[in-house]
This record gives sequence, structure tokens and C-alpha cells, in this order.
Amino acid sequence: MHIKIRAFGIAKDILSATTLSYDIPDGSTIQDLKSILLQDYPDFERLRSLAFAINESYVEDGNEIRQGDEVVLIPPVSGG
Amino acid sequence: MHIKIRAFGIAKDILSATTLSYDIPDGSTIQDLKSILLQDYPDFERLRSLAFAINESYVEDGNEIRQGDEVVLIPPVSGG
Amino acid sequence: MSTGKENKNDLIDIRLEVTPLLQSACREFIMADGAGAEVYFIGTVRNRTRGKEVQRLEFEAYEPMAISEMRKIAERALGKWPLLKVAIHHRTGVLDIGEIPVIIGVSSAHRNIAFEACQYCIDTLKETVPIWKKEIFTDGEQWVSAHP
Amino acid sequence: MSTGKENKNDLIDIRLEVTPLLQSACREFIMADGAGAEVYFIGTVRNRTRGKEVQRLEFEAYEPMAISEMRKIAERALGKWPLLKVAIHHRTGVLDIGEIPVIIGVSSAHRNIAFEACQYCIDTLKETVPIWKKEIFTDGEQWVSAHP
Repeated sequence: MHIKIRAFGIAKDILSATTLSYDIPDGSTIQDLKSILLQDYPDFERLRSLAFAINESYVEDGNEIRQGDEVVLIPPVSGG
Repeated sequence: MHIKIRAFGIAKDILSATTLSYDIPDGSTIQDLKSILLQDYPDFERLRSLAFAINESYVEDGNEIRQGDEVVLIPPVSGG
Repeated sequence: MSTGKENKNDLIDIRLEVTPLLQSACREFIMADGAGAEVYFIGTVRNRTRGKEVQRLEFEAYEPMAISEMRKIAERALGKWPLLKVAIHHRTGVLDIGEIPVIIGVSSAHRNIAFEACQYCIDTLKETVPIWKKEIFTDGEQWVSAHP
Repeated sequence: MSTGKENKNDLIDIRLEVTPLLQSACREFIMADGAGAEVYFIGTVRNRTRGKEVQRLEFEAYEPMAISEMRKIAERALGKWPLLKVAIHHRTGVLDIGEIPVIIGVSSAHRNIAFEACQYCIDTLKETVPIWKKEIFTDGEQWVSAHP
């Protein structure tokens, strides 16, 4: 299925892009997507953490991704 | 010996005066003065606390008072 | 019509601004007749970090989610403590030394609650709000806290 | 010439004022290039206390000692924590609802220190500084905390 990936901060630097289109197997979870991304972009391994958001909210590793979702990569935040 | 007493807040109300001249025995301590004041003005007994200052600093109960000292009565403070 | 929800929103002021944050604007919202205590945290851009001289900071935010996460923090604070008002204002863009990335203000009847709640808000903001800070040095730059 | 003493005094701003306290004046002193965090406590006159409506407050101070005790608090805070600046401003006279009896500001490189130090300053001020507050109600008045 087809999803959109959006990245901020260092995740944007690692992808060399703000948004990316991605094809992943139907029924993939956030955990599955994370494995795919780590394979394609090993630099993610070096981050202190990598969280994900869909619809402007954090999602858990087990969360299933749906066709057309925009999945946002949230590297370690550093506001304030 | 002769001392001066200065009072603030409720202590001023109890003495009905901002300053008072007082004669106390030579060699009196703060504790001695406190006993004298409590006898003369029993309302001091009702306060949560009564501290004393000489030369703009708190003094202990055992502190000896000297002729001519200005002893300041410090009822419970409530700044802020 | 959910009056409870509307009332709660009256107690919260969330802002994500590209222009300088003003302490006076924060206080204007925070003041309340029932308040005896106001506590403010102001984050400022330091000239040094880990022994290196900082030139400036750049803040990037995932804006709609940053706003919604800041609101969640304020709502949770209002749920934990009897506060009168909570304001969380954050800046984005390029900030020079001395400029203000964040101001948090809370008011309550009593001071201990206000201190606790204000510290909770800034501590949680730094953990959950999707905002990223890049430090610009004379000889390079880096995203703060990205790596262990 | 005691340079150490002079330097320490540059870090402390103590004021006892009969005119309104301004948060902006406090912040002007507190700001520092090495600061990453500023924490302010603002005490305000509440409209109610222990269920009774307050008309106004009257603050009386033993002025020279109040100033010297406020300075001691700031000096002790500077001794306990690596702070950059400490300001303690207190008001005297008659204050209406919403007016500011006290503002305390501290700056430091890191925020936890600033919160702790600011809270220490207001907590200690309320215990040691010879200032007295009288609450004026519609039907009487009383010196705060005088009796158990």
C-alpha cells in the first residue's frame, strides 16, 4: 500500500527530504515501517529515539498503518 | 538600665505605641525582656511567635541587652 | 454545546509564534483576581552550550501537533492542580542569543502549586512537544539531543 | 577594596518600594547572556482569603532590616546554587486586589536550579523578612498569621 512519510529535524536530514512517498506491505504496523526505514536509512539507528505520529498524535509500535496515511517521523524533540 | 523598644505590626497594636522607653535590670537578656513584656502586656502570649532584633538583625533569647539598645519586637512576619 | 470544554479553554492560552514572545502578553493572560501566585518560566538562548560558543538557534516545529501537544500539557496540568490559568508560548524560526524560545506562565491561589505546575509544563514540553532545536556554532551545527 | 563582594552585589537586586512593582524592571536585571532559564514568582493580592472577601492589603516593613534580610536570602541562594542573577522586590503600603506585593526573579544556565532557587527565596522571605501584612475586610481587619 501507498503511504506518505513526513520528516522533521534530523529525520529530514537523514531522508534528505521533508516528504517521501513509500510503498509498504498491506497491514504493516508502525514497527514494520520502522524496520523498513532502518534498513533503507541506517542512520536512524544512531538516533536516541524515533517516534511516529499519525493525524497529529503519537502512535504506538503496534499501531496498524492504513493506505494513504501520512506518517510523521519524530526524532528526539528538543523544544523549550 | 534604659532601653528603647520599637514595635511593628500587631506588636505595635498590643503596645499601643510604635516606640516605648523601658527600664529593665542591668544585664537583662532578651529572654528577661520577654518575660517583662509578657507580664506588662499579656496579649503577647497569644501571638504565634515573638522575635527580637537589635541593630537590624535577629537576636537570640540568651543575648544580653546593653544600655541604650533599641530592641525591635518582631511578631510573626507575613510578607510576600 | 459543551460548556465545560469551553470554560476549560478559557483557562488555557497556547501560542506558537514566529515573532518575539513577550512576557507582558503572557502575564496579561495569566492574571486572575483569585490568584495569589503567578510563576513564570522563561527559556532564553544561552551564549554557550557544553563549552562551545553558540551563534544562534533555529527552531522547527510540526506546528499543528506541537500546538495540540502543548494544549494537552496545559489540560493535564489543570487536571492535576487547582490552577486558574496556564499559558504556554513557544517560538519558531531563528533566535539570537538572549531571545526567548519559550514562556510558560501559571496562576493559582497558592504558590507551591504554581511552582510545581510550571515545572511540570516545561519538563513535559521538552519530552513530548514536536519541536526541534538546531544549534549553530562558528564551525558547524547540530540538532540538539538527536544522538545519545 | 573587596572585589569579590562588589561582584556578588552586581548579581543581586533588592528593592523595597512604595510604588507598583514592574515585572519588566525585574526581568531587565535578571537577563544574562549565560542564562538559559529565568524563573519568576509574582505574588498578587487575592480577592478572597479563608472564604472572606478581601478589600485591600496593607504592608508595613521594618525597612532597613527587611532590605538586609532580603539581601541575606539572595546571598544564601547564590551560595547554594550556580545562579547568574537574583532579584527580590517587595512592595509596602496599601495594595488593591491584583496588585503585586512581591516579585522574585532568578536566572541560571539550567532550569531546575532556577525553579528551586526561586522557590527557596519566596519560602524564606515569608519566614524571615520583617514585613507585615494586614488584611482589610468589609467588616474588620487583621494582621496575617499573627495568631496560631
